[in-house]
Amino acid sequence: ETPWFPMKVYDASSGTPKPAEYTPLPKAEKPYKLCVLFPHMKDSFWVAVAYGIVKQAETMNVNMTLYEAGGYENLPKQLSQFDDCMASGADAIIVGAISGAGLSKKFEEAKAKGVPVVGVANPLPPNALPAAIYVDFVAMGGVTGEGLLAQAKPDAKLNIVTFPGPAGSGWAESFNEGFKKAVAKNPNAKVLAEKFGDSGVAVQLQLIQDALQAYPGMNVIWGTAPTAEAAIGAVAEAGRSDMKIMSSYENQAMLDALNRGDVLAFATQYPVGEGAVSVDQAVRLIEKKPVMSLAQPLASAVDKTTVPKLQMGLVLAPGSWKPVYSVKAK
Amino acid sequence: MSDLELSVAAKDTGQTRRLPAEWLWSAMLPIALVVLLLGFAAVDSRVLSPANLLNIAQQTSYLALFAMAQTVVILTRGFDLALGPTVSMVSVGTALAMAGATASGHDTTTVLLAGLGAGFGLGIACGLFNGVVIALLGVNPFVATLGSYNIAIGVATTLSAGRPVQGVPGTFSQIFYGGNIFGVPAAIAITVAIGIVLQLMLARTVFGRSLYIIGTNPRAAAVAGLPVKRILVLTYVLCSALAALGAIMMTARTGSGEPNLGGSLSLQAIAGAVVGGTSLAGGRGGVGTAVLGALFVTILSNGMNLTRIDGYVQMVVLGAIVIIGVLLDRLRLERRQ
Amino acid sequence: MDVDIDLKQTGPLLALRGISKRFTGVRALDRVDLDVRAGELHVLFGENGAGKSTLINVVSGTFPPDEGTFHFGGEEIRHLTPQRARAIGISPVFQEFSLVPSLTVEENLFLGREVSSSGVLRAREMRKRARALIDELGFDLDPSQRVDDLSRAHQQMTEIAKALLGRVRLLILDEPTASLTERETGRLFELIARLKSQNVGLIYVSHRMREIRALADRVTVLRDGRHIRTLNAATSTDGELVELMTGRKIDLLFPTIAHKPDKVMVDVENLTLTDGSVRDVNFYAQAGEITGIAGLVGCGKSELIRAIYGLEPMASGVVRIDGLRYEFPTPRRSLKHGIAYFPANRIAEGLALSRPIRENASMTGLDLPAFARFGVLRQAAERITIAGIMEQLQLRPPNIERAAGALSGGNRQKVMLGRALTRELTVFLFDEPSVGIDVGAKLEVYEFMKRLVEAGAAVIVVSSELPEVLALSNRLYVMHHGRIAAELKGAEKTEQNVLASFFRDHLAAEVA
Amino acid sequence: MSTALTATQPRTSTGSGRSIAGWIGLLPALLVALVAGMSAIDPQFYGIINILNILRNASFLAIVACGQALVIIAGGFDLSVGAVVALASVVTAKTMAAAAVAFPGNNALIIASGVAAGLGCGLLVGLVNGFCVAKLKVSGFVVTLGTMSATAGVGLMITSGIPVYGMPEAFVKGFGRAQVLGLPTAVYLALAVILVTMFAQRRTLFGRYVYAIGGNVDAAVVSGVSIQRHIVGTYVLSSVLAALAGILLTAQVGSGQASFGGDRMMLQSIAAAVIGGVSLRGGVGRVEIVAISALFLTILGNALNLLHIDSRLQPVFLGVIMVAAVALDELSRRRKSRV
Ligand SMILES: Nc1ncnc2c1ncn2[C@@H]1O[C@H](COP(=O)(O)OP(=O)(O)OP(=O)(O)O)[C@@H](O)[C@H]1O
Ligand SMILES: Nc1ncnc2c1ncn2[C@@H]1O[C@H](COP(=O)(O)OP(=O)(O)OP(=O)(O)O)[C@@H](O)[C@H]1O
Ligand SMILES: [Mg+2]
Ligand SMILES: [Mg+2]
Repeated sequence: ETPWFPMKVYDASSGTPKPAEYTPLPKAEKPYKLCVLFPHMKDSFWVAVAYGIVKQAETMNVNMTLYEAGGYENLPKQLSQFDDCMASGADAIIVGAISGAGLSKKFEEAKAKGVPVVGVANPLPPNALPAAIYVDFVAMGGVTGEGLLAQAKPDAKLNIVTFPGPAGSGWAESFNEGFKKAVAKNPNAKVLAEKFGDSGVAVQLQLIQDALQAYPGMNVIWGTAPTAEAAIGAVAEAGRSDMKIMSSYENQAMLDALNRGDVLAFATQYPVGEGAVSVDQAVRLIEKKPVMSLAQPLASAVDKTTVPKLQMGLVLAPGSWKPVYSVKAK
Repeated sequence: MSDLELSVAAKDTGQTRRLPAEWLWSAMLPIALVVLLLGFAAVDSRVLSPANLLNIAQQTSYLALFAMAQTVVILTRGFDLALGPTVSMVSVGTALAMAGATASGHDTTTVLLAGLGAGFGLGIACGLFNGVVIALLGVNPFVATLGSYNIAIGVATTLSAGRPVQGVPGTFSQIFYGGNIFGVPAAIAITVAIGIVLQLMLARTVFGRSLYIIGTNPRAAAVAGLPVKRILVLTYVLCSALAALGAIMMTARTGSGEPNLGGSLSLQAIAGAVVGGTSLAGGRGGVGTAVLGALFVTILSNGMNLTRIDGYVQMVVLGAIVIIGVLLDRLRLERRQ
Repeated sequence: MDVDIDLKQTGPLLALRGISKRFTGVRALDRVDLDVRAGELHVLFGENGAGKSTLINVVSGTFPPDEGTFHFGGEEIRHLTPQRARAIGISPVFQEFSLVPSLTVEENLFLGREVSSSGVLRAREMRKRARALIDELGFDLDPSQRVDDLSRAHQQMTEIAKALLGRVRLLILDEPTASLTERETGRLFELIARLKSQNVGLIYVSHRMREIRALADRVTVLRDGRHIRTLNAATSTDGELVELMTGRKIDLLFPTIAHKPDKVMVDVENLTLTDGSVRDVNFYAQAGEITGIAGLVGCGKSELIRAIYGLEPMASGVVRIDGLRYEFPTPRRSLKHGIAYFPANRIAEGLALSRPIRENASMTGLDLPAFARFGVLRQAAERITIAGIMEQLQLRPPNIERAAGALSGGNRQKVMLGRALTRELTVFLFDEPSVGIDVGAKLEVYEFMKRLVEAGAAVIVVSSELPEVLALSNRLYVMHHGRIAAELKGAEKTEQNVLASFFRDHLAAEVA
Repeated sequence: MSTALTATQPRTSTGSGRSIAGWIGLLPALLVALVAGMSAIDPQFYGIINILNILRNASFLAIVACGQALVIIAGGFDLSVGAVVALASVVTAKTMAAAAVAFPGNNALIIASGVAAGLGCGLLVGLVNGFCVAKLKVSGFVVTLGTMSATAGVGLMITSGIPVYGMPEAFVKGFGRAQVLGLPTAVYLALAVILVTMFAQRRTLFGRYVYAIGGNVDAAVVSGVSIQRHIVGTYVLSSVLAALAGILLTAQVGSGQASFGGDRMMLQSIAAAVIGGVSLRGGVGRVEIVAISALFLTILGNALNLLHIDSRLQPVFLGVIMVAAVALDELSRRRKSRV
């Protein structure tokens, strides 16, 4: 197994991101109790974050309990789980927020009670928490846009339809915004339409099939990982070998597809690393040690040329790993 | 099948004398609740800590409010699938109105009134739509509220552009979330107050009486001269208005307007009502069943969270318990004769 | 007990001994004995709730008895199921129909006994057999019609035909004539005679003395779930039967009503309904008299009064109430105008069965200050008022907090009647007021009407039971084909004349 | 002609209540109008690929809706279909992946075991639903609400939500994405399901009893129909058909996904049934109209996309059109209504 640390991040504590290396503490002083909240555990992205958290918790010898809310539509459930975490006497809480804005009152309550909270993977309003690690989703969307422009011939016409994900989820909108901003730099690139929809393969497939009909000129499909996964088959069936497919985030299917040449590129934010860092940030907060208050992984677009250099250990959990919902300290 | 259920219910009114064993049966669900709570406490004593009990009460208050809203329409043999999206829409609308009012420099009272007005306005509009389509056009409640479900989702995401709406003033949250009445947190106080008002309404007013009669036999109600259509429209408006109140409370809790706030609330609220003993065949249920059901669901998931049961296992357990809960309720009804 | 001794060599077709059946809280049957011979029509007679239907359900395998023995054709039968009962030749015609409304007549006839080969229906054969059966019975039934499109009378015919499909040794008829008029009743009686001659045993339940007189060989009287006596019909009198049944003496079946016709309360001019069931009807009803409406099944008599109350859409015509034109009637407005309607179908249109009697009785008065102020119920006042009304109507048991569904048929009717006393009313529309209620309860309903007219109300009675309308009404309209065929008063008001106006038209049509 | 007899003739002769239009409703007409309108507006609509896509997607929905319709006709409700679609998908994929390791190259065996496992899941969930409804007499709504949660939980437990790969290419290319005589395999399967269900509804004891039970349970009981067996039957069929749809989706997409189905599939299948004239009170409904309604809903979604309607506003259109369609249908039927 490749060592994760030191991990390259931006230190955005001061507002302007500066390149830095993140190195965690070797051990926690006591077996603290960490409570972790996820929006869900229904895709390999969150499994990867969980993997990072579990491994780091084991390494640092802290207790960890993880709750998932069952999906992005369950903000009320995450709010309740946050309360349950506080009621169960956690020393710190790590949150993959369904909605950063939606949890802000909870953050204030935790602060009032002196329970440190760390944000992981999902964006938060500025200075909402004493520590967090997440990429700027708008920036990450931008990375994929730039990746696309870099891959395309300068004079080639790019007719893009975006499939950002579920409307109202926040992250889909942010990805989409960043992507559109980036591609707007090239006058040859045009966004024909934005098709929001649940990020399941079945729903995305139907959207793509319809888009293939509605926008015959479309030659770039940009969207969620399930979008790309669904697009591969639909595009092959429609005989559109000229179609470029890009995904705004990573999963095992994207990696395989990239290796097969079915997708052009995908973006990654190193979710395993994010999980691991969040545990260290939580421990530092508990122990009142200096902490990087906003770490941002270096989001990058992964394509055929960069994939050999990719530090896989920070991107995906091993295929054999099963999610674990709690860790007991020794 | 519904008639069987009704005739079962029919036999037990007017029964006054009860043996201790029968009393036990009639208190089935509350007893199951206590047992559940003690069971969880045996695994983790913190379940019974005052902090957690308050926590449970607070969590229950939201779900209970929504379950009460559903109960009102379920009493008339309907249900409201659009409740969840209505909550999302109201949340966004309230937040947008308040942000807008703040931006144009109004004072706090005006801002709050603008928010409440927008929230209840949207909620009541949604209820009117449901009521008119169901009562006057004769569309069945499933299709009608599935229609408004879609419409409300569309409106919520379009208004908010899919992002949380910021700019909810602090006072709003302080009143509807942070506030308390004699030390009771606002959410609990509001729900208790609404529960009492609703209970009085169901038991003591012509409107409440009409709901039960319409749910039991709509044709007889019409022949007896009750204004069935008008009452049905009012019922859906009341349901959506309660949903709007819940949405406003939850918006205060989150501090932002959330286009996804109500996601899966519709089914949860129906489940809460039904687990508590409200009959989908109409005419049976009330504030008590809604609160009981909401408590049951909340205690179950709180207990499983505190005793660290895995997320997916929780789903399986929840499914099994819902069935068992309703099975017990049926046995109880059969016993009570 | 004096069950008379069976003199025939062969034992009875059906022999029940010591049958008990308990429902939660009630003992519906208490050690009942019953013998039915082949070729005999055996009447079960008793008040509402005496246990007649329960006994029939036991015989037809729907309810297992709690105790007692059951012999059929000399064999002891245990664990009877509906299927088994049909297989051995026991065919019930239930009081509450056992028809599926969304299926056709033919599908209902064969329900549970479809002709099929390995799960696939043989439709043609069933169609043929259904036709043959209906023709043989002489009913005007179309096998391909959906049951919920049929009138109640046709549903009753379907139910009877269903029972006669296949081999029948014991036919059970639970109030089969409750919704039939003279003509169908006549057909049914012919059929019964034919079956008796074929040595089929019959159990027959009815509250109509005339039928019992006409048909019965023996009568078994039940009271409170107990067997009181089995008598030979030929040697017993009506008075005797009624006394055995109720435990008290009832002399008169119909009260003498002093009609004092006053001003015209209901005046209908050229009324036509959108569905065409009533066409160009002119009629009026005066305060202080009972106006009767008789007619064959489907002639539109119910629709006429339902339209006045606001339950059937009108196409044209004028209705005047107390001299003022009444347009666009709805039930609510009708009540405000002082018009009350008592539906024939008390279960479907009358009562909310699982709600208390109190709520059922006060349902029509909730808009009055006596029951509610500013939408808030005055529960104490309600309780006192309804308890008073129900006491006046002698509700049994007198507890107004019981569910209406727990009452017997007659008492349900009393709850309906109680509504009339909750508010000021001037016009009373009764649709089949005595359907399914026992002799004692009928008398009470008639007494109720008598009090109403004598207090100056206008009462309109629609009934398929000819003796009833003849005896009660001051003036009687006969309807036919949605039109008024005759108006009979005083001495013209005879059964002969009514039947004549039914059939005169028939003859005329046949000639044409 | 003797008019005398009409005195006792059943009442419907007067109203047009159950005329042809009343019987099949307005839906086919609406469907034709939609297709005609779309074809006039956008030639892409009747492009062959678009038609194939529509037919395939409608097939998935129609298969699930057929089962759902049977349950509703018998007086029940099946909320668990979406979860079963998902569970069958992941179980099929897992089984095939495992079988592919155990018996490399033996495609027939691998596919057969996967399909059997997937359908087996459906059977199991259906039996649990049927048992709880028929034997324990818990209301169908609640039972399937419970099994929906439990089934979805099991599906996620098995996979952690991560797509399952490793199915043989033959299953995906030769079945899921294959076309026979120019039509996707799913369309043939859906047609077969619809035809068989139509036959069952009209010509078999099972179909007849399903109507009878939904129409009037008490009547069915006293007529000697065994209620429990047939109720269990409807739930089993519904779950097995949902599993079939799950397997077809899996074959088409090429991976087992716990995200298939969900609330969406459940709501859509009930909507298809109800819009297709199945009464939620039971006893009424024809599966061919349900299939038309599934097609209608699918085309509606496709049309909104082809018309370039903002995807955030699409639900608004969908909701309004759905309600309007049913309201029109209702008003056209209302002639003979009373009260
Ligand atoms: N399914 C049931 N559950 C509980 N009690 C019942 C049930 N069926 C009948 N009873 C009760 O049993 C008693 C006998 O009822 P039954 O229907 O046999 O009367 P009946 O003689 O047929 O009366 P009617 O003349 O009104 O038809 C009544 O007190 C009735 O309330
Ligand atoms: N399909 C039906 N379902 C339920 N109740 C029905 C049905 N058809 C008729 N009824 C009710 O049963 C009662 C008897 O009605 P039926 O159709 O036999 O005609 P009727 O009332 O005798 O006809 P009319 O009074 O027009 O001569 C009526 O009160 C009617 O409302
Ligand atoms: Mg009876
Ligand atoms: Mg009549």
